[in-house]
Amino acid sequence: MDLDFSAAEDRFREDVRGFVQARLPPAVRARASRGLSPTRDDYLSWHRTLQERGWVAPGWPAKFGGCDWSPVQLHIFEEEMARGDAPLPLPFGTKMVGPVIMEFGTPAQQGLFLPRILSGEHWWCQGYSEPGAGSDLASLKTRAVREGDHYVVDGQKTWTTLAQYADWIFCLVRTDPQAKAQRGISFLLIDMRTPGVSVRPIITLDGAHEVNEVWFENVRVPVGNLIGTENQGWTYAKFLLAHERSSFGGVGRAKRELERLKGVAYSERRHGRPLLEDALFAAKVAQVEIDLMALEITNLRVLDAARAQRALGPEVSILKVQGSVIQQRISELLLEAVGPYGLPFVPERERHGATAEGIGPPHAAGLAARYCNERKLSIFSGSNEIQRNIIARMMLGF
Amino acid sequence: MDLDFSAAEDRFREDVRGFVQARLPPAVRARASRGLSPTRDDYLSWHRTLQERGWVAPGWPAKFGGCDWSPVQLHIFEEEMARGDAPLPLPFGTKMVGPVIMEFGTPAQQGLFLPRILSGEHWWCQGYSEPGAGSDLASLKTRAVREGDHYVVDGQKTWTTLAQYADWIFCLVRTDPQAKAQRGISFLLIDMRTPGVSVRPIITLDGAHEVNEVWFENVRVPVGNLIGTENQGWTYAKFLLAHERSSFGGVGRAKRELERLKGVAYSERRHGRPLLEDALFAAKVAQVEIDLMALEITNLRVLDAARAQRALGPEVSILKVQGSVIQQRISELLLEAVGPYGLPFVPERERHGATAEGIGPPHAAGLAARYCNERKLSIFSGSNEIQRNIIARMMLGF
Amino acid sequence: MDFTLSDEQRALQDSVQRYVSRQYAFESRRAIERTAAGWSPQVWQDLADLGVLGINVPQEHGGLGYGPIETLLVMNLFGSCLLLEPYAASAVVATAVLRDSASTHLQASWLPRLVRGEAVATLAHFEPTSRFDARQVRSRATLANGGYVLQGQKALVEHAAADILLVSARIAGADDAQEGVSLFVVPRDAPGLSLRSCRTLDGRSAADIALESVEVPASARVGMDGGALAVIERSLGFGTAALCAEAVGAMQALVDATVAHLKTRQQFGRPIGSFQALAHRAADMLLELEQARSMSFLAAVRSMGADDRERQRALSAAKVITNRAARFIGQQAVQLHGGMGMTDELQVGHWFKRLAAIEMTLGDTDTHLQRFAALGTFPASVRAT
Amino acid sequence: MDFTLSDEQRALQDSVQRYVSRQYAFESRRAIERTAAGWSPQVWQDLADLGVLGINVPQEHGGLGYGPIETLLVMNLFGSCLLLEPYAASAVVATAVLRDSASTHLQASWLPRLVRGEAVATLAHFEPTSRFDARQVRSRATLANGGYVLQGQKALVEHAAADILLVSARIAGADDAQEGVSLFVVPRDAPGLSLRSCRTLDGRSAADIALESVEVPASARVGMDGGALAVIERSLGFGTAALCAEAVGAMQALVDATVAHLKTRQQFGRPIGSFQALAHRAADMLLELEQARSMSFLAAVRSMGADDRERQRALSAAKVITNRAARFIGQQAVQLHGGMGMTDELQVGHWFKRLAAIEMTLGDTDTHLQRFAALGTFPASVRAT
Repeated sequence: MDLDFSAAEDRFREDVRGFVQARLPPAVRARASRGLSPTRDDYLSWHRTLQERGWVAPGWPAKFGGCDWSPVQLHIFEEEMARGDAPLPLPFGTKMVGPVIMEFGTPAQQGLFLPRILSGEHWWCQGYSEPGAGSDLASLKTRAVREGDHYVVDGQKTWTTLAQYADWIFCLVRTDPQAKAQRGISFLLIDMRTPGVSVRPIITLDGAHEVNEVWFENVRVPVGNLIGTENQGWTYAKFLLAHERSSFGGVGRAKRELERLKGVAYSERRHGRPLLEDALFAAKVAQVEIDLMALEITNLRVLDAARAQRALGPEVSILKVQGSVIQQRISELLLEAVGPYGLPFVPERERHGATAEGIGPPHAAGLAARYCNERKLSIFSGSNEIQRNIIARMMLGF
Repeated sequence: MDLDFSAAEDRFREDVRGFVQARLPPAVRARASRGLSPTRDDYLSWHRTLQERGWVAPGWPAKFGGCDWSPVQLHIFEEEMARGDAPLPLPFGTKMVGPVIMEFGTPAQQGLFLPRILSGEHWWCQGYSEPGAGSDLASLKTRAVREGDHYVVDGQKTWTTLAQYADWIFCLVRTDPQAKAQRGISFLLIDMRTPGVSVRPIITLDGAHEVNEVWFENVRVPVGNLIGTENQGWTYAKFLLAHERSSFGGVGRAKRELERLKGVAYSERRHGRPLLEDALFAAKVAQVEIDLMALEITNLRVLDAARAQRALGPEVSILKVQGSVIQQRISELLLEAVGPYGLPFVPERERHGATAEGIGPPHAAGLAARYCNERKLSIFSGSNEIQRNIIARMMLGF
Repeated sequence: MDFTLSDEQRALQDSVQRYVSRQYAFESRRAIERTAAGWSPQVWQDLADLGVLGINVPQEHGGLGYGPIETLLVMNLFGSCLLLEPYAASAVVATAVLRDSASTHLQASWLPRLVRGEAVATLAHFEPTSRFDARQVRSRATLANGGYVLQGQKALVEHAAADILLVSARIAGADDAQEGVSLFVVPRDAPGLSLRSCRTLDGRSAADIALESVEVPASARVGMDGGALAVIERSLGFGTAALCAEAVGAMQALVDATVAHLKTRQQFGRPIGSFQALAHRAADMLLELEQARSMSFLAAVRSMGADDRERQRALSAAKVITNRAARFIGQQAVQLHGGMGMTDELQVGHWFKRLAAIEMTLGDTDTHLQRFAALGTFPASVRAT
Repeated sequence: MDFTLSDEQRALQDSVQRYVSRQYAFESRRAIERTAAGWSPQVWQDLADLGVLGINVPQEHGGLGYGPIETLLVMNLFGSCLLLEPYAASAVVATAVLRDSASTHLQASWLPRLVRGEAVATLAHFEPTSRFDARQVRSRATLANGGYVLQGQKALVEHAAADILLVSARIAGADDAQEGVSLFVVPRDAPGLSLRSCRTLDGRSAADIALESVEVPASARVGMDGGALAVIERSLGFGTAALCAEAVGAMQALVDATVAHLKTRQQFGRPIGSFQALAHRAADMLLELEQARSMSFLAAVRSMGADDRERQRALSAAKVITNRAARFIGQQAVQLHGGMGMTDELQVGHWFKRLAAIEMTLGDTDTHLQRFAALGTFPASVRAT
């Protein structure tokens, strides 16, 4: 048993850290340190920078353009990206549809799509959830009817993250309306520019436009865009879910936010002393820091086990629950730290162009929006209630 | 809206307080202040003292020997009893079987039993739970078969509080084995001295003998001891449940324990200062005191509503949940307050006779046992999970 | 001990209930929120016509001469409809300040106009460095030409677009001394007074205020020179009680919305309320709500009390319970609504945000928990010795 | 980064596992608990024969020369079987003290005997007023006749029936000074040393000790005169790590027992584990257990570390997580077992009580939370300036 990183891993971490420091544009870093989400251009320009270094999808096999990195290396990579305020590459291409195409796609699909994920030419989004089917994917209703060389798709997806920027969407669609539940579902790749595809923004309670509805009306999709076999989509979806979860704990990001919390609580004053030295507040910060230490080790244990078993088990549900709780807790404490100056509220889209931060200390700007936004962490990608169902069923045998 | 007690209620409180101060034997008070449960003799002698004053069952109608007090008076009475470290009269006679006999008993039953509850001649215990039926009373198995003028009872009850002292037990028994669930159950009064009744102690994790198994083997019970109609026992059981709950919150007792907690935390030292002045500990004590303030007002609201509707609603489940959580919290904090001296552990039966308290400060003696014992509060009389079911079903309509 | 309402109280409740359910549905509120001002003078006038702006004003000044209980009843309703108009700021806190300490002349000039809805008042007391400590006053008032000159900064003044600001400033003493604070009626357009406004999390507006040599006449002083902190603290207590009542209204609305959602939303072929973990969560929401409701009663009753210690303990206790319930119910309502709870489209998120704002207003949980502990009684055993 | 065990470690784990499952079933344990001594010298001898008493002893003194990882493995098992014998007190803490600071002569006299099970040692360091603060030492050691005379009191010494006590006493300095504490090997039957023993919540024994002019020779001193606090603190750190590992074993046993109960116990016609609220509670128990398991690894590894600050932070963090998990899992296991969980008859209550005792041993949650915070890093932004 050894909980330290190897010398090689330490050197690797230095490499990544140096790369981020040297190459991340100051404007991108500045936006992140103001608590703003990356813009579309931030994502794309950083994507290209990573691509130059070959680090867009380092978890992929080398033969598809990845780096064959170990789970621990991927962990270090993501931690250093978060630490350096760099935008994390969006998972939809690299961690979701990419692995599915590698495992189940035709050589033609692999040749078409994988290089364009790496180059950034294709921005992907995910078409899983539907208005009537949040955590219950098996009840989805979007239909795809075969007509000659095409599927004709009708229906609606929702909670589609950043669909407004996406070039392609991968969808679960119902190809056999007679079949029950998970059977009769297919996995389809759809060009967002196809006639009949429309995107409608969903504004979330923090005023952000991050998710969307995607509507399909008589959308003609070439049968060549079907992944694998018709009606077997559930198999590919499950495969994808297992791959998606490798960074579920959000440890790197939480560490960065904890550091931010300490900075804010150190500069805020209560009765003339740093809030970080107030006994009650210090205890709350200490508690979440300790919880995060435990989560990090559990995360490393899961990665260590995955190295042996070549697959992630249901323990990732523990990471998901605990990771979301810790991140939400940090966002609560950040808001508590600034006291009444948590009240001023400027939606993120208005802050991007602004030269000043409105009223209150600059470190307070955006904390209320962040707090609101992070409520999603326990809802999306399988709510914490669903995760507890999984833990109870898969790990305890209920 | 008026949250203050009336002048008459304040005078009444003074009366009760003065009575307890004047009449409670110092030895009984001393045992209580050492955290010991009342002995059998403590219960009986205090019962007789209350009886002299006519206060054994003050909630009963005057015609049966009660005082016709209002719910608020009963609340004040119980609070002052707890405050003065007096043993609370056990509920099995006065609050459980008594009201059932008043409402559903024959004049003969009323004449026989009610005066003997008041005099203390009959110590009652409750035969509801069975080994296979904790919260699920409808599945009970103890049988009573009619043979001439008798029922012959066979079966087993469990968690029977202080059955070792009891003269009589009221039981739910199955009289129609064909009937489903709640139907086919009857309400029977059984003399504990009847041949075939045996009591076996259950030692709880704190080492106390407080609950028992009661076994019935060919026990012949005169049919005159049946309450109401055969197979209608469920009706009487529900009536009883509604009456039992009037002091579910345990506010008076919790206030007394909170006072004890403050005393202990004031005399314990941490870094040379009273523990009660340590920021973290003070905040925990403040939080539970605040929770208790809220519970007390909610309790008074429930009593106020009961005065209008002449019945307690499902809100008592809120009192039960919150009351048990608060009492358990206080018992946790008491144990935390004494630090390592929470470890020494002398079962209560050994402490009763002892002249000294073993090692550690006297105020620490018994706190670990108390902490263990109070885990029962969220389990017995309908676990907190069952109470949440009731709240969800009755108050929210699930 | 009596929790029933008088006929008059019921009538007041009914009339306001009728008004807000007709005129302040969610879509109407959205329209008001989207205006530049962010509040509706028309609604304010309607509230004046209903008499509710005069709840805390004596009859001699045209008010109803009611008090905290009636305030609680209307704040419940305003919490439920998420009223944007500055009721607590003007008709509770600022009104109480004027009523309880202003000169007869100032009362006669302003209270009737507040009651009739012709003017809106707000207290400008907290400062950028005061966090939640009402004693921190660094702004200074200097005597000059028979009047005062004010210098300093005020922070996050609610509805600073009010017609008059009640501005506190120190004539003497250290920054956190109990004595030495005076209070002045200052018109919003007074020379030297400038605002930096913003919208807050809950769609309302607030402003940081700079006072640069703002001149006020001696007649504008409210109460004794240097002795204003007591009445300010007491009036903020009325505001705290009102806030607790508003939170109860918002929490009740969230519990209702969540229970309705759990009963109708289907997943895995059944209403999601049939999943026990979710039903129990709803039960816990109700439990928290009822504790907060109890404490809102206590806060209202005790806010009138003469014993400062008992009054402050009750108000702090109520705010602690309210804040905790607000966070739990707000978060769980969003959680149990799933993705829909995250959207701006549903009222759920707006109640959530108002409750989060209430947590940050007039003292957060730690502040009140520590105040309560500091005011705590020592155990009887210690008191006796 | 590697969580796998070596073949040697697995072999050790297997042999102890086989022993306790054969010899330390619940009924055997009950029988041992009921004896007057409350522990079994036979079991102790068996553990010696298995070699586990030598885990923390170098090979030159007859031990295995292992360390905290192997200690963790056996403590997991001892937590699961609720071992009453004083393994952590003697074979971890006292052994570490002797190993790391005693003279060659003392090591050679005692370590081989501890390994062979011929003697049991325990550290008598904490005092009635020290609560959880290891620096509080009021007992005094005075030089006399070339030796020392000890005077003072020791509190709640675990297994004070040990053959030798390692007694700390101050030769100089204020009651809480870091310097000035010396440590001595004292036979339990030394004149002037008297015990007041008691059973503890978990069925073990402890004693308060009075030292009345206890004379010890200079050769009985362990380590540098006046410099013992560092090795004591470090050894207590090994004890803390061992305690965390023991708790994990007990919690795993409780999770297993609870899950089994939920699957078999029927109510309302179905296994109660099919009620979602209970299944989710079990999921939360597992979640807490896994966090505690992670921290027990960290505690074991870091307890050997050279950097005091990092070592203490890791140990405090581990104890905080362990204490919280111990309380939650202990309480919920009793709760989910219903009435049966309240009985002395089931092992559930005994695990619950041992976990409660662990919470109170070597620092409660607040103590470690505050120590962790006090050792905390300031934010990078502050460090940089």
